[in-house]
Amino acid sequence: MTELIDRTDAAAETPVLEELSMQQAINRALRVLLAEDPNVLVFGEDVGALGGVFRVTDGLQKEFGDQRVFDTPLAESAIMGMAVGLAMNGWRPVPELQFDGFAYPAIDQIVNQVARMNYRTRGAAPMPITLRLPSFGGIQAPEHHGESLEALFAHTPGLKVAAPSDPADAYGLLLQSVRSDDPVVYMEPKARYWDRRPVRLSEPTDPIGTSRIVRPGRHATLIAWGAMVHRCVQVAELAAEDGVELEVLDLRWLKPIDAAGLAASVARTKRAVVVHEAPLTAGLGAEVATLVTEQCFRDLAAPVQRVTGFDVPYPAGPLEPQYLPTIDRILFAVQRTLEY
Amino acid sequence: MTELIDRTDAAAETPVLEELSMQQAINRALRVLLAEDPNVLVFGEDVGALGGVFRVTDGLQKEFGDQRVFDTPLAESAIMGMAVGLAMNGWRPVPELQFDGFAYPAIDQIVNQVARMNYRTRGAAPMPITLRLPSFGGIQAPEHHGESLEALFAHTPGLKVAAPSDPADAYGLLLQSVRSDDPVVYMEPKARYWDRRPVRLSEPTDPIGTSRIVRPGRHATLIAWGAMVHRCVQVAELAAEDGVELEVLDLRWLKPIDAAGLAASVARTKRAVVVHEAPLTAGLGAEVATLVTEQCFRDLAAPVQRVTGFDVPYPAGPLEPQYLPTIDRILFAVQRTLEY
Amino acid sequence: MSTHEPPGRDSIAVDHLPPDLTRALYTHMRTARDLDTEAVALQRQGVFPAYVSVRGQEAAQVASAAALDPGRDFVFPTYREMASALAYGVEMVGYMATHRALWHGGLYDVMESRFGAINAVVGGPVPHAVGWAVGERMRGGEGVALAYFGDGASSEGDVHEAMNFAGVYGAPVVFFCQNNRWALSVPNERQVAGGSVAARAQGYGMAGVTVDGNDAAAVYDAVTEAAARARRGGGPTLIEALTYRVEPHSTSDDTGRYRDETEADRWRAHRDPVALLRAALIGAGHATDEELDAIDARARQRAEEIRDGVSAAPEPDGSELFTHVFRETTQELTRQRRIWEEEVQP
Amino acid sequence: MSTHEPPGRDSIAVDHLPPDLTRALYTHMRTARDLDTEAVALQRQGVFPAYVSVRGQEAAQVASAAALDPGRDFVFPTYREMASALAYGVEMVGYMATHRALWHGGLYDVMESRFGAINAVVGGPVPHAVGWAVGERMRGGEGVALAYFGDGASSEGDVHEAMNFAGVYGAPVVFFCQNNRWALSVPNERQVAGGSVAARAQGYGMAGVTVDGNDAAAVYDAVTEAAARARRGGGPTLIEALTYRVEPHSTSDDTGRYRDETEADRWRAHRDPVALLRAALIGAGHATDEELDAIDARARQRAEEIRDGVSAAPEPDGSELFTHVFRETTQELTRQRRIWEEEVQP
Ligand SMILES: Cc1ncc(C[n+]2csc(CCOP(=O)(O)OP(=O)(O)O)c2C)c(N)n1
Ligand SMILES: Cc1ncc(C[n+]2csc(CCOP(=O)(O)OP(=O)(O)O)c2C)c(N)n1
Ligand SMILES: [Mg+2]
Ligand SMILES: [Mg+2]
Repeated sequence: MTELIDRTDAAAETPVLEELSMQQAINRALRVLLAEDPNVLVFGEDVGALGGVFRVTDGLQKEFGDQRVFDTPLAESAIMGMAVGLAMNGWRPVPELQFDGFAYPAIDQIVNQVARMNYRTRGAAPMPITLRLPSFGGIQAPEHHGESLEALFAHTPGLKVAAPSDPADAYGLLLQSVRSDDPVVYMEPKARYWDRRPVRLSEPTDPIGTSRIVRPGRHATLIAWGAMVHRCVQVAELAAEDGVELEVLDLRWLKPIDAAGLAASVARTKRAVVVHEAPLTAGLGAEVATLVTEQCFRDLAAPVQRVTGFDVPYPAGPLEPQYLPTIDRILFAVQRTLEY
Repeated sequence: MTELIDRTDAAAETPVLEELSMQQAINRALRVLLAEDPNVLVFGEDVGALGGVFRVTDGLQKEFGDQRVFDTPLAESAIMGMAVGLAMNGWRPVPELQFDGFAYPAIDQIVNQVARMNYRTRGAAPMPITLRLPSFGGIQAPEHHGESLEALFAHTPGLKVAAPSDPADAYGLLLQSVRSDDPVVYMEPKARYWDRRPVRLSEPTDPIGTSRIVRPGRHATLIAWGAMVHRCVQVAELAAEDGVELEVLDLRWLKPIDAAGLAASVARTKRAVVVHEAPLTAGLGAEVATLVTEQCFRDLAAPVQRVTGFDVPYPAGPLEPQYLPTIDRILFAVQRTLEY
Repeated sequence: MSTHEPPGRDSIAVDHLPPDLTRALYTHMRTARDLDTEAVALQRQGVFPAYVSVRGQEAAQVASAAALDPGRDFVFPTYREMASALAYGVEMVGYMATHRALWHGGLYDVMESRFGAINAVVGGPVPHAVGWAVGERMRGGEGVALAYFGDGASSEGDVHEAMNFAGVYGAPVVFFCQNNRWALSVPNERQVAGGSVAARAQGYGMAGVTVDGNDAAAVYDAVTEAAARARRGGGPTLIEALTYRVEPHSTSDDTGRYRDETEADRWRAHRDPVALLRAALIGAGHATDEELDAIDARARQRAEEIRDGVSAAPEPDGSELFTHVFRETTQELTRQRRIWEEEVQP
Repeated sequence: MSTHEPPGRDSIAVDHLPPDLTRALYTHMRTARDLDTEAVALQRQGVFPAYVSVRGQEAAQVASAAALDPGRDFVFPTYREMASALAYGVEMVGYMATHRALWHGGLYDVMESRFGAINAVVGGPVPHAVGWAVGERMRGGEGVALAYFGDGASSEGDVHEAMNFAGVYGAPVVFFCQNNRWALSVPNERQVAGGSVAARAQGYGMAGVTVDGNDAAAVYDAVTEAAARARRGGGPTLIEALTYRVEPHSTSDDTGRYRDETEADRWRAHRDPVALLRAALIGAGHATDEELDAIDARARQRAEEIRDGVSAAPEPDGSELFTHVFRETTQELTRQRRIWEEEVQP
């Protein structure tokens, strides 16, 4: 399938510096994908004329027609089930589920069908499906609009999971995800959709599963993904004022996890804090902490610290900032690890 | 609700030693519960006349009538959704979902409704629901009949999660789960259903969230739940022949996890191996390893070892024994931790 | 074959109903309309982060709720049943608190109100109604459960499973679909295969009824009949109330992207349920213009009181994050609460 | 109002169909019957850990599959479509391998067979058929998707969502329900509200057809018509084939716990689809007793060959645990595979 695709044009252009939000960068990636591969289909609730509730699919239906970009009825399980059937008929589906919390009705199709079909058919029926899922919290939204499902997806054999933290990465990771012949859950940090910054949109070069050092440092490594990367950078800037140099590692790929990248950083810094929005217990932070500990046991000066959402249902407006990892909580954890 | 219940009879009897399988012990617990509390309802697919595909509900419909014990149509989401409504009308639902892998269609109701309703209503609408879920693998069953969903449930705020490993505990934990006013996912290890042993069925005494040392030892702690407890005991017996004394800790409650119990054991043994059937990445083993490491960092002589299912979909018959943690793999891990 | 041509009738009749009742319906609808207007304003002022309007659906909501008995029935709402809540007697400051994002689900007492928590999962609460109803019959009660849902929700698997359960168990449920023609940006034609939600009823062996959702009397009659049937053991009914979402889906929505407003304008101009009922009351001699003006004034006052109440309501304390997770909390949660106290508490 | 009174007719007619076709149907049904018998025996011998019999459903399965075009259509089966697989031309040793638990989903090539992987999630594959069909029309193909499901499966949300999608998109799908009256231990009366799966079709604006599932000719006609309609753009059809599960749900089941066998006995004695078809072939002059005996002998031989093939099939190598998880494997999986090689490999 991929052989037919001509990417020379996109790749040849030297990317220019542009001021773009993540939401625009994702939109641009979708445009590239729809243009380069006639098998790519974008569908979901309200992704057509409306352009999605976050306008991520804005203008795509107009540009590519209502066969390539179309609305579905309001039924998440069927959206993912339809993706399976489309993939079996040679398409490359890029479904959207409108919000993280509404992925739950589709979990059966995702776990029992999408993630397993290649295995079940011993490679006969690959599932080149990318599920776009507006994810995580921080926008004071209604219930079920602020959930973090990465631990569930990462625990599911057969799925890959990406979570970009800035516009340029959002662009590159989406190109990789959709071009991959494996199913990918692509988690978009809603809280960063409107973050505009000067970026060069370019073809991805790092292989799937590579993390990224967003800010180098030597006293401890802060490990995060999605919107928490930005928060960790803020923490690092504050800590730097006190002479503490924190390295910020953006995991980006939550499956496969860049174990080597984690080890390389923490082997240098000897200390690590992992930060995520999801509740603590059985969150992906436990996996990250364990991977770090398994690999850097002798180097570690302190146990990996976890700063996460609390083990409570995602709360409404005024309580949201008290639920999400705050700058203070991350700083306390840094202090604990430094003083251990 | 609980005030009305008379448990003196059950509690007063001195338990006698009987030879019982886990499947019978669970059946007995359900009988006690149905008898002691007129609000307890048992329902699910084929739990009535058939007595469940594992005969766990055998004879209950005959004894308590088809209002208290009843079949449902084949729809997992509605089974859990119905449980919510029944709870709001004062009942104490004990639904069964027929197999672990068929809990996925009900995940939305479990996560977004059952687990949250008490929170959403600020305590007005408690959910004293116990979901009985035949779980885990080891019986060479068809696809979706060997899954381990504990990480997902443990990660869900508002749920408690139990997984007994033998008939006596199965009895006690089920009494506790159903009498609790919080929702509990009670995971029954299918591979141990037919394990008969002499037991005394008695009222539970340890509070919810207490682990249990199944076999004391001093060189390392093996941590497991469900059917893997039995396997760890076998490993400990083998290791003892070589003079290695392994402690086997049955976690039993996968949420809340007995962090203090884990710490107490590993503080003594200095070494830990966690064993589970679920795939490695983001499995509950990561949480257990992290809890141990957080609490015993200075004591630990080696990183906590994980012996788990591989990151692959649960396989069919002949590959199952190669997927599940084998005695050999656990022994290798013990060796690694001893020689670290 | 759309069921949605605006019925065209620009008048309704209430003559067969008691004047007390029709005036009460009018009072609730008028109050809901005013409260809705206040809520939109609060959103513009930044007091509410977002709001979902019920404008144009007041008849469907108020008349359906008023046909129930809040002493023994139980209502399972979605996120758009403000007017139902009002008519059913829910404490409205607590209800509106959800729109100020003070607490998902609202701050009213769900069990005392017999009006379930506000539920944002489309289709999700429908099986709850069936469970409640099955449980009600088992205990020999005479209550009826009413489940609200939208035309979009009718596509969800949960709604089908719930209807099938209700049919199999003969449960006393009223499935009340407000077909406001839109599910966010998607119209009925691309949402409801076959074009009629009510037509699905037959496939479950239950009564299916299509009713003009902007005709308060017609809605009241349909729900009264369905509830009576359920109460006497006749099983579930599916009612589809045809109405129109004249406002955007929520204050975050932009209808300009996906629909022409002429249809909405027609509904506003000719099918406004409050105006229709007002005219019918006068026509039937149930009230004079002056009496209705007095009702309007009281409605406005009540709406303003609720508005002021919700604006002034205290924010929940952060400790409430931890209070309601379990009935019996855990050591781990207590530990986390301590972290919150030490590291977060404002 | 049960749709399930055994139709009573103890004969069927095939006169209107070409003799080649009816003999082919008979051949497949006879082979499936023998293979089924062999499979039950293999389970008793411990070669298969378990088996789900298709006995009594051969007409429903064979005739529906035979009405399709394996060159362009695509079938989405459940776990009980052995006879369909056979009739559709699936490589049967690979198919039966699933019952020896060699590989979930079977060892035949799903894409080459145009017969989806064996799927154990009740209702789960039905939306796949809709997706395939939507995709087929988008690329201008003329293929039709057929989704098999049971009476029990009709209760699942996925089946509803799939039918609604198919209706909205006008997708070329045949929803083929084998109503064998039982979903494990639960009979239709406590499963299918309203009593008829086919009656649900109307609610989606699609054609609904009830057919005698033990009449191969009637099933063939119904599916032929539905597939033709779908192919010419007429959209989906829901067919309910009334049949009976004369055997236990699976070899692990014990029907004595939940049903009286007299009804099953009646179906066995008077409604056996193979016997009915045999008599009809002779009645229509499509074959003589001797010809049919010859077919029977060949069927038996083929069944035995498949039996021997599956009994002798090699077990998959343990490394296959890791081979098909991803198209592009990961370092972590490679590491785990190394652990398997070092610590597990037999
Ligand atoms: C399960 C689920 N999926 C998606 C959403 C996002 N969403 C909220 S409202 C809505 C449209 C609902 O339409 P309808 O059921 O007709 O109700 P209405 O808004 O018209 O009252 C959508 C898609 C949701 N809340 N829940
Ligand atoms: C989602 C799901 N829930 C439960 C099961 C367990 N189960 C397997 S077959 C079966 C009964 C299915 O009945 P029906 O759909 O009528 O098909 P039949 O077995 O009669 O062919 C059940 C409950 C399953 N496989 N999948
Ligand atoms: Mg609507
Ligand atoms: Mg059946």
